[in-house]
Amino acid sequence: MKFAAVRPVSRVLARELAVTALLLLGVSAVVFAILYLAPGDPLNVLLEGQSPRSELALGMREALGVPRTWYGQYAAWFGKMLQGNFGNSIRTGLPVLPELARVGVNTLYLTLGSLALTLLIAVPIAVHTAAHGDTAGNTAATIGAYILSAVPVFWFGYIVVYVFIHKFGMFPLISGTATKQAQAWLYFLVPIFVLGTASGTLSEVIRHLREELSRVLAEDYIRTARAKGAPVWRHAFKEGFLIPVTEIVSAKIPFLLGGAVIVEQVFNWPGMGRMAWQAAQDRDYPVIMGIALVAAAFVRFGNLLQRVVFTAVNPRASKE
Amino acid sequence: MRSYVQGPASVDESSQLPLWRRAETMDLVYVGYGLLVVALVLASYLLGALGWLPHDPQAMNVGLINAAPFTPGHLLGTDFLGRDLQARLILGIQAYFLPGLLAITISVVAGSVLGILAGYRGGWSDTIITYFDNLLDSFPRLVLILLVIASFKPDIYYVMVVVGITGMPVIANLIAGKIAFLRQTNFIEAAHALGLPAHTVILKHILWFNCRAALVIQATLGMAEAILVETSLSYLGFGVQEPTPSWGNMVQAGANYFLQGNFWPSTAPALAILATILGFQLLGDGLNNLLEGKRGK
Amino acid sequence: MSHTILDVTDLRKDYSQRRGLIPMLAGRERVIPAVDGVSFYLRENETVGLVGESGCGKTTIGRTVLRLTDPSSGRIVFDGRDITRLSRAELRPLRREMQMIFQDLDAGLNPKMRVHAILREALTVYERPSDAEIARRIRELLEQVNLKDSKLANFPSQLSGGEKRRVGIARVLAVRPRLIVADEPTSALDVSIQAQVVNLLRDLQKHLGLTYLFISHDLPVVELVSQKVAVMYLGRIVEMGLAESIAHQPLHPYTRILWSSLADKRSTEVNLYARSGATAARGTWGVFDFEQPASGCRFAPRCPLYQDKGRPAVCTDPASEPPLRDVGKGHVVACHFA
Amino acid sequence: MDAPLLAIENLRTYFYSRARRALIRSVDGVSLHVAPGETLGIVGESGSGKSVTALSAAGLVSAAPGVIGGRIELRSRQARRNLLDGLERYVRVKERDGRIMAVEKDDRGWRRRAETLMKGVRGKEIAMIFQNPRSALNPYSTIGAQLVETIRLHTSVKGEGEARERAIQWLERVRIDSPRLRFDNFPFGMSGGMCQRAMIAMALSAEPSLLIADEPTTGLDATIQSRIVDLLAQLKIETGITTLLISHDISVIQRLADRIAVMYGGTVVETGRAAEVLAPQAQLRHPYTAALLASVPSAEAIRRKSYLQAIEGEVLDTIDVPRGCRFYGRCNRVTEAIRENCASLEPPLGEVAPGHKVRCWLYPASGKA
Repeated sequence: MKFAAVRPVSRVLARELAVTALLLLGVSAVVFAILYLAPGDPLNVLLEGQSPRSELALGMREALGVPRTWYGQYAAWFGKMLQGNFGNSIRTGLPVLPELARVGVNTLYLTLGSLALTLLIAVPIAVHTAAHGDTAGNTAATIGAYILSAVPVFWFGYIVVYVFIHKFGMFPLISGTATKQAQAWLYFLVPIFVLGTASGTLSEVIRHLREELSRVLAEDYIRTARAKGAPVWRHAFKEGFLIPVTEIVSAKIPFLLGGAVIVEQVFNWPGMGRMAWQAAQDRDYPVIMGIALVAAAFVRFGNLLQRVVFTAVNPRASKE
Repeated sequence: MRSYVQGPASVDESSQLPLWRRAETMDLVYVGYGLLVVALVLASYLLGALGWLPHDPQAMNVGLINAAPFTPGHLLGTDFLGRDLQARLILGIQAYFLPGLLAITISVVAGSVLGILAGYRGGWSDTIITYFDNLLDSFPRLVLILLVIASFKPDIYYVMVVVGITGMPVIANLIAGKIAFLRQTNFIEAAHALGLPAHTVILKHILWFNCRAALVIQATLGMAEAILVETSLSYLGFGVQEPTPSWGNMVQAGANYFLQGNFWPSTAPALAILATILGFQLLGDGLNNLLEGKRGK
Repeated sequence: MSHTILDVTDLRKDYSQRRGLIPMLAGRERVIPAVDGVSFYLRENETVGLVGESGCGKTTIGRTVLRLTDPSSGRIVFDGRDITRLSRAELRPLRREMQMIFQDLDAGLNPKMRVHAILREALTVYERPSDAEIARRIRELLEQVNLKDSKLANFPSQLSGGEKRRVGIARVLAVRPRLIVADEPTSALDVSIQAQVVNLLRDLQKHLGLTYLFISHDLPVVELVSQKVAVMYLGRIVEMGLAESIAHQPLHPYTRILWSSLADKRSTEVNLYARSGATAARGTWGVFDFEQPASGCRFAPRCPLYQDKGRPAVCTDPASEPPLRDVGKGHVVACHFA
Repeated sequence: MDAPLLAIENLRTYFYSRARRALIRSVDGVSLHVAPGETLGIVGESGSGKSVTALSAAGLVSAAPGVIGGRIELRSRQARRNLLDGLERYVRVKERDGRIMAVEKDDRGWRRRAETLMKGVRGKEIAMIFQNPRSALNPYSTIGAQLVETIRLHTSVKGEGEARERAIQWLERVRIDSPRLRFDNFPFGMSGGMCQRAMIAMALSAEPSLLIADEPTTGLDATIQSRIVDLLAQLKIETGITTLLISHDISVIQRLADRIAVMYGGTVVETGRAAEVLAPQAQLRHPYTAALLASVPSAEAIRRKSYLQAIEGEVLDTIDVPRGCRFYGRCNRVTEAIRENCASLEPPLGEVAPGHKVRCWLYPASGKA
């Protein structure tokens, strides 16, 4: 009997995977469109693996097998990507994908860490407000979160850096050669702290959780739970907590990735965001294209996870 | 202790209390602060556009660099070149004001069209628009902007087009949601049954009567987004370039002196950003609670 | 006998369950027949009641005959004119003659508009009357639905249920319809208000010569207001005839169950001991799966007659779903044993 | 009469309308008694306060200010206490001319106090079923799991497997077919009637002393309604459970209740034995009860196609509660002799016959009080 429920879930999962694939195809099309429309023919550069300033004549391009129609170019470009060839960086000449893999780990650490921190702060405030209504304490906390969320990340970073210099007498910037000091671990926590509190996500996470939880707590079935003397949280957990948390986490990933660009810049953090900034400076589009694709894939992956949780938790999702 | 006091019993139900008397105090504080910020931004924008500034924003006073606020003659102090911060802050609004309006216009207009297609037409259009929204939501906004900057050119109006387009899904979802709600109460069907033409239903009943408040709220929140993007880009060096002031590049320029203990030249624009974004966000949320009913209900 | 104003023949309405882009592209869509071959007609100034449980398709019929949703097949003739395939534009002038009262009290009442504006809009859909004329008509409408002047300045949220219903009716009357589909017009109202609305609807019929398709699950009210009653079960009419005969000489087992459940509830006896044995014998009602209707008679799975007769094969024979048979005096029934 | 299992005395539950800056007097001085083993039916229209009375008794009122006065005395074998004990310490009311004009309540303090009073009572001694069973059951949990939870919380059965068997027995007792299969079903995909059966099973599986059934048939189809009423009637015989039954549907009350309380505008206007209150020839009846009974189409009215006897006017708005009789504005039996009283003084609930009380100036018994 219990196993009968497994089959539809796997079917829903297959469906979600297909949707993800379709959206990733769409993502590639958007990136392609931007490159195709951009001046300076970046697409041909990608396809040839040459810099635009190379003296190749048009005829030579054809000899090299670069297609001329847009769909031909898309197919060629997409085919190369499927083989893991995202092109070479114009600035360094290194292949893009291995570079991204190298720095991507740092960004992953930064975003996931700050996400955890955001939840750590937001969840208690949201739960308290939803459960007890507005009190002086949680109103103050909510306003604090609003203000913190409006603080410009870059300036907030400087404040933290300043505090560090004066408090610990050290410069918490990571510049590849991190000094071996006693508080070295702090180096890694500071950017997470900044991104987790001041990226504008905090107030939104609080608001979303609070709204959803309040809504669920007002549902008929929670009243039933109270009427039968059962703990309310046990009944409200799935719809009022688990689902909204995964929803908001999935929805906030792109914002955190965007915020990472700035935080990595402030702290000289060797991640994808800093790489994106450098690439935009140098108009190094193979790199920035790769970053956009990887970031979008990351977002879709987060979304996929959210759908999986939703499907696993919600008995209706597997039947609809 | 909370008290609940019977007001003068109103036999005539049409004499509803005015909005501001029914509202919760916090919401009024939010909206009040938000409106103050909007008024200040608007006034400052006009001052900047007309060139009525307390000082020449480019005039350097090498003898008075990084001056603290309330220095005689410079109410908000000066920056590292001795330029008047107050004048530069006011002028800095030029950097985001019109581009922000452009972004809002794009997302509100195009988002409304998509929302109506999805909610009102339903069927195929709904499915496709949902996918389109998901697609746009896949890109971190700043990364997409950097891609556009790298491929095209670092122009704030290009950037704001991207901001506008990526802001469409929120509006589209909102309007589709409103339409779904009206459908649920058979409102739209009843309007058709009466014989009202589609354009009356869409423009008058859906957009004007039932979505205008929500659209104003979203536009307000959109402005906060636009400011965030513009200041971030200026900070990163892709936006407005020195010597033209923008709040973002002012923070960046002051940063070098920040670590030496000269907080003010960097902090003044940062506080301006903070106060303004907070103002737009609180205005949006406060209006939402006032006009669209309290959260959760 | 007055002439036929609405004639519906073999009406079908399938709902397809849309399940996203992928099944759409793959062409896999589930189709659920909400209305499955229904025929009936309405004479001018008459009321036909349509009864059945929720989900039986009675509301869909109401919406389809007014072309608020497109029929999958069949024919709808309004006042001698085939409206089955008319386009939206061709339909518009006819709309004013056929109107609908929705179950939802808020239907058609824009929450952001005052009552006055709502009525004014309804009056100006098809005509451009002068302001004086509008004022006169609004007064007339208020009088017709027995609503106080002072309510004109109210928003719908400030009205009670009964007042909302009256405004809804006034809004419909504003275009001077001839046929009104009343979909559960009283079910959202309190008992004491229901009676007011029923009386009002009957008054309006008398004075304005209206024709009603009266959709309801409230059997006594349907019996009271209708000349004819059609009983629906899972998208089909299973019995139709004069209100008295449906109520007092029901032939279809389903109709009998419907009326007996009413009688059960109405009985003043409180003798529970006598009742308990009988209740157990009646057994429970299964849920019906819409996607896979039973083969043969669709009521068989719940039919007491089918059980009593020892499950005759004819009831579940896929080739023979019982058709509506005329048993005299315009009474039709779809059962092998009626 | 036995000592009541539940005695509600002068209960007041108010809410607050922010939009109109006014107190909503939902339950305004209600007294009710439920004797062990009997079914008390409360009938009334929307806004009469019948459901709020029930929710107050179960301590489930969530909006503010909520319960502000009265006693709710529970006298079951396991628990004997006033569920509103000490309420007055958390509430202050300001009256003018005998009318509450302002309420101050320490809601959080009272909530904490009420929860301790309710410990071991809610769900265990007082179980409840609601209308719209499909939304009242947890959609994220199977029927079986929800039953097992109740059983393990409130009965001596603590083991998982044992509780499961007990749950299946209960599903059988409420006549759900193939209970073993249904055990693993989610409420989604089950019919409303089936969900209500599961709901009833869940409430009774705690073996409570009192069952509060709040509109148990509302939102169900007519045929299903009648099955649910049958089931409740039968369970009453089988378990002898004391029931507080709330419904707007007189026919449901008629079938199940031993005694009836008719509510209007936040007060009880008539109470007595069901047979007496609803008897077709009853003379000493509240005009509202009489009108309510008359507004349901009778067989006679249908045959003659006559007009229904509607109660004119709108259901009382419990914000604008009149000074005199709450039904005065809609009453068709006001005589000149009592008009003045009706308009200015609220009639007391006077005994017109043994055990039969009516709140109306028409009856001399009321005049004496």
